[in-house]
Amino acid sequence: MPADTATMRKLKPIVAMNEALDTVMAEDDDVVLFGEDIGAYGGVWALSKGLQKKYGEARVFDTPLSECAIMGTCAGAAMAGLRPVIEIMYVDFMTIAMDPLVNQASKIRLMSGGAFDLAMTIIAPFGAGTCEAAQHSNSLEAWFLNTPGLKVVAPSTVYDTKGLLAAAIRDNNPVMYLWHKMLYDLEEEVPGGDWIVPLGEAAVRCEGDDITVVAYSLMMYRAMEAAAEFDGRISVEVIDPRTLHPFDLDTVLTSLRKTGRLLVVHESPTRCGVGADIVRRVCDAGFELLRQAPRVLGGKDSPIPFSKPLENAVIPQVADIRAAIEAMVQ
Amino acid sequence: MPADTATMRKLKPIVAMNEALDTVMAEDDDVVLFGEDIGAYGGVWALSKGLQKKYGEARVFDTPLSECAIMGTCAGAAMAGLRPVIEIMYVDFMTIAMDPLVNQASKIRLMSGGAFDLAMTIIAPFGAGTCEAAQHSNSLEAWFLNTPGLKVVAPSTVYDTKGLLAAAIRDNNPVMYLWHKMLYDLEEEVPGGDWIVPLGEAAVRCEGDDITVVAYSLMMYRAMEAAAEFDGRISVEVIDPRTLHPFDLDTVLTSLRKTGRLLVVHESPTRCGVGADIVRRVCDAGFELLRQAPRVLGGKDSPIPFSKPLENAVIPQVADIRAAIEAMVQ
Amino acid sequence: MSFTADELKRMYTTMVLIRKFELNTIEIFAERMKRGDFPGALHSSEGQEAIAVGVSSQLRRDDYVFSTYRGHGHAIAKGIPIEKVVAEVHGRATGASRGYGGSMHLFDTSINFMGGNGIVGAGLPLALGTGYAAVKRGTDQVTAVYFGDGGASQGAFHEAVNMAAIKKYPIIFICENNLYAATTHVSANCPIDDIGERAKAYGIPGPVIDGNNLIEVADTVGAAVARARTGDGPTLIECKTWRHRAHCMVIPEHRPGKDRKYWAGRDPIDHMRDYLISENIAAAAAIEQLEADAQQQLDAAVAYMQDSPLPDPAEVLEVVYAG
Amino acid sequence: MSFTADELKRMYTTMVLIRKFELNTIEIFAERMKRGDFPGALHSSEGQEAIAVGVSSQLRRDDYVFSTYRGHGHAIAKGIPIEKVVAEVHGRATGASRGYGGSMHLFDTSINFMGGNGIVGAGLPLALGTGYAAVKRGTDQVTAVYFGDGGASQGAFHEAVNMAAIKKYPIIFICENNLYAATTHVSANCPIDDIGERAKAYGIPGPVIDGNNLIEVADTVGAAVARARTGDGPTLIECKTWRHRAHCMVIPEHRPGKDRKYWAGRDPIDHMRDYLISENIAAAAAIEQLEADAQQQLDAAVAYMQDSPLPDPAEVLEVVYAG
Ligand SMILES: Cc1ncc(C[n+]2csc(CCOP(=O)(O)OP(=O)(O)O)c2C)c(N)n1
Ligand SMILES: Cc1ncc(C[n+]2csc(CCOP(=O)(O)OP(=O)(O)O)c2C)c(N)n1
Ligand SMILES: [Mg+2]
Ligand SMILES: [Mg+2]
Repeated sequence: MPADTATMRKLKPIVAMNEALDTVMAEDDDVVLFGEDIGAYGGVWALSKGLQKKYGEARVFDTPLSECAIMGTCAGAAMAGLRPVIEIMYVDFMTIAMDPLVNQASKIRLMSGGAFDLAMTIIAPFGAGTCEAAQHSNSLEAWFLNTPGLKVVAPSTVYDTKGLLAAAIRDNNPVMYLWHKMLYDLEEEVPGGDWIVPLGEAAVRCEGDDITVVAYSLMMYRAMEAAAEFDGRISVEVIDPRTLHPFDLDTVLTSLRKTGRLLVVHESPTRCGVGADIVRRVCDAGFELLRQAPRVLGGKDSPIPFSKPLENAVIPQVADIRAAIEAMVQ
Repeated sequence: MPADTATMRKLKPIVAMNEALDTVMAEDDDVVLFGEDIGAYGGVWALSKGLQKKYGEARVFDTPLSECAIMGTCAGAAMAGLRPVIEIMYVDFMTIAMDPLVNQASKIRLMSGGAFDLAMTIIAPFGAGTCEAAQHSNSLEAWFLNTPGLKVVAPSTVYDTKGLLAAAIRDNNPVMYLWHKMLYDLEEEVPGGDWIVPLGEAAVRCEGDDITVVAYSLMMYRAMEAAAEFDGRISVEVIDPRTLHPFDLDTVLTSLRKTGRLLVVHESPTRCGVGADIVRRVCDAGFELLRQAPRVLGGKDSPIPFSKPLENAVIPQVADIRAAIEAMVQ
Repeated sequence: MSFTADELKRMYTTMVLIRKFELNTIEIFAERMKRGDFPGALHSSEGQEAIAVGVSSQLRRDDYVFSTYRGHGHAIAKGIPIEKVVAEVHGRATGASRGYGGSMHLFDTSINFMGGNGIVGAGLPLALGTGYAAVKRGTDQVTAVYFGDGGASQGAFHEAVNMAAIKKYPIIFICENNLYAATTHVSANCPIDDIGERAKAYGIPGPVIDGNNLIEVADTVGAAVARARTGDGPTLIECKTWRHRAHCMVIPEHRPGKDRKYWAGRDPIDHMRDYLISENIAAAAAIEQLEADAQQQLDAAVAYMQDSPLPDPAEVLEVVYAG
Repeated sequence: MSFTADELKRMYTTMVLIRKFELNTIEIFAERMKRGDFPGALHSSEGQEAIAVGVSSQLRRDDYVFSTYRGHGHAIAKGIPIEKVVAEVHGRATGASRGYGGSMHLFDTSINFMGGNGIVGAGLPLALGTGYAAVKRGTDQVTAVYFGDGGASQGAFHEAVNMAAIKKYPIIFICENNLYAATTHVSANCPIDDIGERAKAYGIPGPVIDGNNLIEVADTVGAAVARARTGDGPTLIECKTWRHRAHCMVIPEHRPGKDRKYWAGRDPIDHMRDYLISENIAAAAAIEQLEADAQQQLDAAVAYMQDSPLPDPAEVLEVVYAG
């Protein structure tokens, strides 16, 4: 049933993902879901809660603790025409699944001359802020963006979390679907029913005239918080790309026509990161729109340390974003 | 013995690497070398030719066909205070060794509060042009640059190939040393003796006033070729960063003070690539120097196809570079 | 396994066709290399034809196969038309992968030939996916996946065989143990005598057989396929064999002469020829005719390749992403 | 293995100290979580103390140890001062890793404790490096590396044990099989009864023992260490055990009650207490004294932690790269 704004309710991101899975699994028997602890237990994040009971062990099941095998099963099943969805418990563990994703899934279509569609979705939480230290706090989206053949999604709002997952699973390409652990307890009002948020469409989260801040996932909320703190003194437009590839450049350029100032904020490492690429695209397509130097406020050049004050120091905080905006808008 | 310009000789890159290894192994017993076919056979690229005979099986040896184990051995040996050097036969196979490199080697120093130096060097050939198709032609430097804790080197000339490897092995951090397969048969005049090229120093390959072209490894030669074709009509300055991290931004900014125009050329994928990051740095540190939009000519958004015309189409060719320069300089 | 005379002759012809294909391809590649025109990597399967043909003799058209970079024989035996194989290794638009894959990446969806693989051991985890798909759909399709003695040292081998055993997926893991991984002897990749022995670590059968004996390969694979089709799970089969040449064209021969002499007397095609004659299945003349047929097929395929265009670069970016 | 009474008592005290440490840490973490202040992940080793203490009893100060994210016991038993362990898990600058590592990343170069690891199975390939280094330098140091029943499903397990066996590296692979990987029973990770059985796939010994029996652990590890020191290569030891709690603090208990009841009667500390008494090594009163000593050590360590500063964020970027 379609989105029903008459029946608004509060929802958390993981429940939104679970609902999206339920919807697509109900309408398409080719959609299957597996990963570590995904079966009877329902996933350590509760992603698959109730789904094995509803769709059976043939479609929702546990795997051994073998990320390479999980990704390989996913890619092979996609080659066989299924529409597999897997959970990688933390995106950090993708280090073990890079070959079946990068050398296989992202390339098999091209290597076969276009004979295969690999319709597969990898769901993985990312990001720091939970004091889980250097091996459970990473943000690897730049690796995936630098890998031709993959699409990359990073939702922020609960509404997008549900709508983008539905779109990702229906897409005929390998999609990395990345959600942020710090948004786990977020609760937002959403309609009843189902909806889709198409890949490749940015959202303007708040309109402003002085500066364009591009931020996704958790950092979108931090950017909004920073923007609010100026109450009017500086008018900030916050753009949430929502999908990192394909990337909606037009919405950013349209905003820059107003503001002439660009700040990109993300938590993943700055070097060869998402912000660098947005700066490259903007320079390429709209250099004349830039009234001053575009800036990137990204993660520091450091693995994520454990202790809270150290962890905070390497990831953009609201105050850092506010300071960056202030430095750009005199 | 130091570099001796009295005894110039022709040298190929792989021999230059072999000489650098020989030199550092002779002076430091902690330097060890291993990998697939690296022992008695001398390496499929001839990297270790003669070295097992000279330094013994304890320091130069074969491993099983297990990249994860090879990288793990390398990181663990570095933790034990050795200075291991490994060969990954093609950088493409790093997909299997990402965990011991990224979650272990690049982070152990930080996770231990600085208790360990991991002095290790990974030598891997990269790049397309040999019709080896999608799994033997990749350029993954952007992944490594996006990983805090790693240094990344990509030599072009035979002189640098030797001098940078000596510097990389002596460095106290994990260093990805990436050489291009298309330079395998390159022969250049170099001095006798030994020398070091410090990490983090760019080289101006040819001076010019109209445009600054930043290109490394194979693309440096293609950029030089393109520059030469203008014979004077357009005056091109070609800068070879040689080390991608640490990156010598000053040399690029100095050049831009003259030219005001920036073109970065590389073969690895454009999205979140090296060029995007150089554009970000230049905008950040020298936006006012840019007379027009900086451009990146990088690899296309495609895995590397097999057949020659297809392969050429996704990698910058000399004509593409020339056209990009012409489009920028009217 | 009881084969009809025609079947045996057809299998012999296919082995010969593979052998002739490898020889012809090396010739063409060598010529181009002399001209300084590097045509890509080439890994000959000469000497291992009995495995490819024996395995394929037990598979249906809709059974899945994952191959390696040494997979020309696997592809031809499973049924990719020879002209499409020839066209692909020479980068033509009419090739099995339209020129996008090359020697290491032959695909044919019409017979579920799921591709070669340039990454050692990487086919095994992919095989889990088609194995699972067959179970999920309730078909009785099986999946065969090839790998080498070196491939058994990859973590992917362990993860894949382990998961297949746990899930009882219908997969035949075929280890072509030709005693060398590039220049490295198997003893430097495996500390025990037989890779098949490792099947015990997963509680599945692990027969170790003569990979140069077509009938023995067919019998062993036939039993494994029957097990798999009826839901009894995977089998690991180690086929001892020998490649006639060094690892690939750019690596010189380095293997001890005595090994080479030993195996020279164990060529799988010679063995099959003797078998056909001794069992009165075909006389020498008839066998020569089969060999001539193979030559004719190859000649036609090479001509087809030579008349075929190179792929159009303008199309590349349309191939990368699915609509 | 013959231990002196003092050694046995010291080992008992260490087991108790580990137990008390885990309980105390959970308490402090739970409090902070109530306040909405998430202190990070915490994986308790309660119930597995006999393995950590038994293994360490056979190691020298200069032997290497690679641990896991469930490694508090490994660290304390190898000899990281308790106050540095307490300080680290609570993120203080005085911690074993100066607050940079936390519970999953305890390091101490002075005793070659090479760190916990947040990546399942990732310690095994690292152990190859210290194993190799000892051989290369001609020392007789051994390396012990811990992993779980789930860890045995990682490709890294296969690559590491295989290479260690081929090279005869002095490594003891210690599998703490507590029957569950997060919420998944070992039968869903391993299709055979004993993970130790897999040692045969590498031609090395693979004893399967009661991991809750300190003496049995010590004896088995002692034999493996002796083998390793004399150049006879690695051993894979499977220790059957049970963790008292669910995987980590945020995962509710889900394991069947009957299993829990069964193992409740097999606590390693109870077992050791009974042993000390039945063998007349220590009377009940003396044992209470040992437990009081452990409590005192812990209390002092907690006080030390509470007086310790948090690390200075200004220093982070100086730590990332070595000079
Ligand atoms: C992961 C990976 N590592 C290394 C290589 C380079 N390489 C290609 S084939 C080969 C040897 C493989 O030996 P084996 O598995 O025995 O197969 P064979 O070549 O003998 O058929 C190597 C090292 C590769 N392609 N992939
Ligand atoms: C490569 C990897 N995959 C998944 C995880 C998440 N995870 C942490 S511990 C664990 C279970 C490990 O079980 P086991 O190896 O039996 O050790 P135990 O926790 O029982 O001590 C999982 C799935 C991880 N940390 N690393
Ligand atoms: Mg082989
Ligand atoms: Mg366990």
